[in-house]
Amino acid sequence: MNKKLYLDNAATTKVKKEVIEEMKEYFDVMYGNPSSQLYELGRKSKEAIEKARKEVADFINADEKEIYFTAGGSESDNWAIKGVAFANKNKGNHIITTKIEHHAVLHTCEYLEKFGFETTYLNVDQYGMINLEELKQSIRPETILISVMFANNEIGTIQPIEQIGEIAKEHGIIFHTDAVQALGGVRIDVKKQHIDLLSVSAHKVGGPKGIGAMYIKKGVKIDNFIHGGGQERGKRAGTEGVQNIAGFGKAVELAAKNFDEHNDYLIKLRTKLIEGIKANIPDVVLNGHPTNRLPNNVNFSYKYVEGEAILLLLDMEGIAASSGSACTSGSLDPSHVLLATGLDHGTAHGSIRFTLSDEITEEDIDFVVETMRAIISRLREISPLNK
Amino acid sequence: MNKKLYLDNAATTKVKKEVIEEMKEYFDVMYGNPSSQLYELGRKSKEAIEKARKEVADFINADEKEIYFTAGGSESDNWAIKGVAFANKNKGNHIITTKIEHHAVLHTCEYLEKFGFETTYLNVDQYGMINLEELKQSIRPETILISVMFANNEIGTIQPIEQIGEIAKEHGIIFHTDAVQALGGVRIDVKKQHIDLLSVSAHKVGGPKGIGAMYIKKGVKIDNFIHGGGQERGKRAGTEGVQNIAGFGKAVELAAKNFDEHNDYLIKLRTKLIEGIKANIPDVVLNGHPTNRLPNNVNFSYKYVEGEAILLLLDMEGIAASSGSACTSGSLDPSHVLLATGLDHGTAHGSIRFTLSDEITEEDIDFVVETMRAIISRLREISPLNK
Amino acid sequence: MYTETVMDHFRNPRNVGHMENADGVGQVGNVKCGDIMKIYLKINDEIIEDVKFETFGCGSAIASSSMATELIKGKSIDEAVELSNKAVIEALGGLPPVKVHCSVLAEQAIKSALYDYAQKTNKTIKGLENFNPEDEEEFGCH
Amino acid sequence: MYTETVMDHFRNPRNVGHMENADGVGQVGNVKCGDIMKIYLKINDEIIEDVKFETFGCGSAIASSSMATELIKGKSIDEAVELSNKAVIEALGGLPPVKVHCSVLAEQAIKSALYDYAQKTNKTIKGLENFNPEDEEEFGCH
Ligand SMILES: Cc1ncc(COP(=O)(O)O)c(C=O)c1O
Ligand SMILES: Cc1ncc(COP(=O)(O)O)c(C=O)c1O
Repeated sequence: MNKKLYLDNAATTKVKKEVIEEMKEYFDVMYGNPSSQLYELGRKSKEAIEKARKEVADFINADEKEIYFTAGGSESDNWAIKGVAFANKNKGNHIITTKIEHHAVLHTCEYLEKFGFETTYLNVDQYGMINLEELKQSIRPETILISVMFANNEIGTIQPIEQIGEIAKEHGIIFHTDAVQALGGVRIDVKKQHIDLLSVSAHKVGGPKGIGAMYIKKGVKIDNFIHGGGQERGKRAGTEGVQNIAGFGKAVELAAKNFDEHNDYLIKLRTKLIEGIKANIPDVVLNGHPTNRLPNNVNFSYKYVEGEAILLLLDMEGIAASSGSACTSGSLDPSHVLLATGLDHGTAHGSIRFTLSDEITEEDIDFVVETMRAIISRLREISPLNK
Repeated sequence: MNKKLYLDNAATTKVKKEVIEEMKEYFDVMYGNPSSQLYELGRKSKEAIEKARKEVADFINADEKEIYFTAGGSESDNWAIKGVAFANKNKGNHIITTKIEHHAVLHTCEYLEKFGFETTYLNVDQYGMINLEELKQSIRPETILISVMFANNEIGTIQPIEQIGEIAKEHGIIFHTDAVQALGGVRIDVKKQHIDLLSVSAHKVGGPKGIGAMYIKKGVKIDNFIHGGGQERGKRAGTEGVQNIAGFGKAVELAAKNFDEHNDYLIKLRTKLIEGIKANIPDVVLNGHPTNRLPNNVNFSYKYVEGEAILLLLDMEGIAASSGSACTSGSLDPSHVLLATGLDHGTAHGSIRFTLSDEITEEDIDFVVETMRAIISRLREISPLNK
Repeated sequence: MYTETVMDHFRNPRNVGHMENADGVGQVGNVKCGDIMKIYLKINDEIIEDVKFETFGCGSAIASSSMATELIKGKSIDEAVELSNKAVIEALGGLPPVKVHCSVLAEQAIKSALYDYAQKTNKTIKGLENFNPEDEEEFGCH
Repeated sequence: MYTETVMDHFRNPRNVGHMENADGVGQVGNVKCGDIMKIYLKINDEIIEDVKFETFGCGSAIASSSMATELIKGKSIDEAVELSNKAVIEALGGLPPVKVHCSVLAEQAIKSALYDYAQKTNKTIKGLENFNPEDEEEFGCH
């Protein structure tokens, strides 16, 4: 078997060496409960948390006091949406989001229906971009929240966040953005972009799984989501995953340090992979925006073939990727994101997402293109379509 | 400075060596997303989760399918209470709990008031035991949930869980128990004890911080708490903290293996510490039940002195403990648990909890007793009380 | 998630391809659901002399097609008509629950091809009396 | 969480103890809140010749008492009356926000003791005109 190529970095990332190093001592040396400020072990844990909080805050131009650690992107999304809804119900019951959000946003909005909330799901164009005019027209007097993801996890499309923020601000509506995929790949500046709430997750940027954060702009009215102890300044209860938080902080520190270099490299790889596939495989459709996309995201649909079969053959070649096919998720329909961009079901079933990392080389890209060429042509031979 | 003695194992525990060992490879070797079943890295992660699930299930006599991983005890408590409340609102709006629950339960019940729920808080006697008659009399036709903690985190008192379970069952009311402190110290058998929902947390039993679980008996009607992806069989969204879950599983495996030996040893230490303090320090009050208490819990009030001052002096001697004093938490009142047992404020302020572990020796206990004797007598010299 | 037999039949599918002048052709499934199977039969003396398939679908769909064709090749029509999806699953050493429909599709595709043969040759095949190739369209996906 | 000076005054509190025949005694705080400070003054020629304290309370309460007594020892009554909680905090190198009330208690305890002295000796002390030792009872905890 060839070298293993992990090209599913949007699903999760390997934890960076420096991050593991940072986390180590919080298991059995500095294992105190950060709420225990009266002995050294507890104080050390607290320091670790505050150091990480500063890293995260600085990276998105927030104040440290505006960062709250959570169990991950999903908890942050749930907190943002339910917290705002339940705290502002007296003002209105209307939420605006998009058709291409992560399920952590979509299913949360659906759940809120049972509490009397209504959601407008904005359309996207063929590139996955929302329409700002449609957004404006969707705003009602009772709109209390706009939740639009910063960058999409499947097709990588980056939304015009600053303009959305401006529109929300003009109307006095709270603006949440799911930046789980954007973190590390796009410049986030919560002040400039008028963001009120923002969700991130460590495991997408070389940090550990099961830890995330929420930025809550000072003054935003939001209910607590996990009630209990006074952790996180009384806003998010539960003994902090100190080791995970320390790791998250380190991952963000590394992401901030190498931001341009890292992303320039990824864009070079991305361009090479997109061009390579277009040049070598007929009947493909690039999903997402041609340029306004995450540096590490390459998503194509390959007509006449189905995604799971491609993934299995890729796995045999040591390549890990993901697909928008229903077959890979056990659901009935292919990716709601791909369908929202106007792809027909058949084409959507044949989509493959590669998400790159620093560890990938240009030679690896050549290998991926050649492997894909062979796999697609083989599966097309088996396929009854397009004959 | 002397040997460091960590006697705050109810706050959190050191992560066990074997647990760290178990977690290691899930950072940068087996780092796949468990939702990605089409490549090996993802499958390995999934296997790790399912192995841990079995450990947890076996330890409490549940079925694997009834265990759901969460971010910790607080999330589990929030999920249990809000999930049952929101799912059963059509049946009733009344919850019964106790005055000595953890804040993760109490504050959640308080929060639910804004949704029209009402809570009865059961009293406890001087030992921290609830009264089963009072429980029965509190039941109303609209009671949908009884939430009584298995064992208390401050005073260690163990409740008559099986009887409570029977009463709940007779009345067709869902029974939740916060077993965060009980795990590892008391035999839990969800079937025998008629438990419908149970919260646990890894970091109290030698596992990592920021991971917990909920047992949900098959058929119990409960809403999801974190909505989103299909993880945890669609019941708890969010990329799983695989490394933490693997560690949790290992910690539980170790707890199950050494259960009797471990707890017999702790009870021996506990008895020695209780007797030592009673014999050497005048004007003390043992908090909690004399025998029906967690094996590792020793909680005394020392009259005429204040807890934070004791903790600071203990810290100087290398001993980490905790206190029910308001001063240690920044709150206005001393521990709601101690007040509920009938202690006056002054006495409650002077309470210190020692929670033991396997790493403590009998000589350590002698040292703790002698250190406490000296500290208490010194602080009493400074105190204007009892003169 | 797949057995070795499934993976073997997916990796090296038997009887792949198009067949000119087939005696019976059956196609089931649809693009929307992400699974289409097409079966071609060459029948001589009530014996399935040759069989080919083309499949658009996931790994288990391809493996199910491959296994199903192997199971009926050289068999009599009566035997082929009796091929159940359970037999396909068994021969594959099992399929994940969410993939069971692939074996159903394979069974249906063969029945469809046999039905087509019966139609063309004006025969009736025992066991196909109640079979209607249009039916499966109503299944919806999975 | 505490400065070195706080820890030093907590560990080695100055002027601890009871005083027989004190010229002024003041006690503030209550058991419910977890803080009681008692200050004893020996006053000669308007000068605080000696001062003792007894405190029930947390580390910063003990340190504040200790520091406050040090700050007024040997000083004139006029100087002692002017001692503010800010001065105590400053001398301690700072206190955590939730502990600021300890320094307030120390200020109040000294004023109380001076008030007691004024009452006993029928003097009026400049700066204590509006002081009422009963007032602080109304503060509630913290
Ligand atoms: C009884 C009890 N319930 C709940 C919790 C909360 O658990 P966690 O800190 O894991 O959220 C704790 C511990 O802090 C506890 O002792
Ligand atoms: C856009 C987006 N939002 C939310 C999430 C959920 O994050 P987590 O898995 O950390 O809960 C993810 C990743 O799975 C994501 O890609």
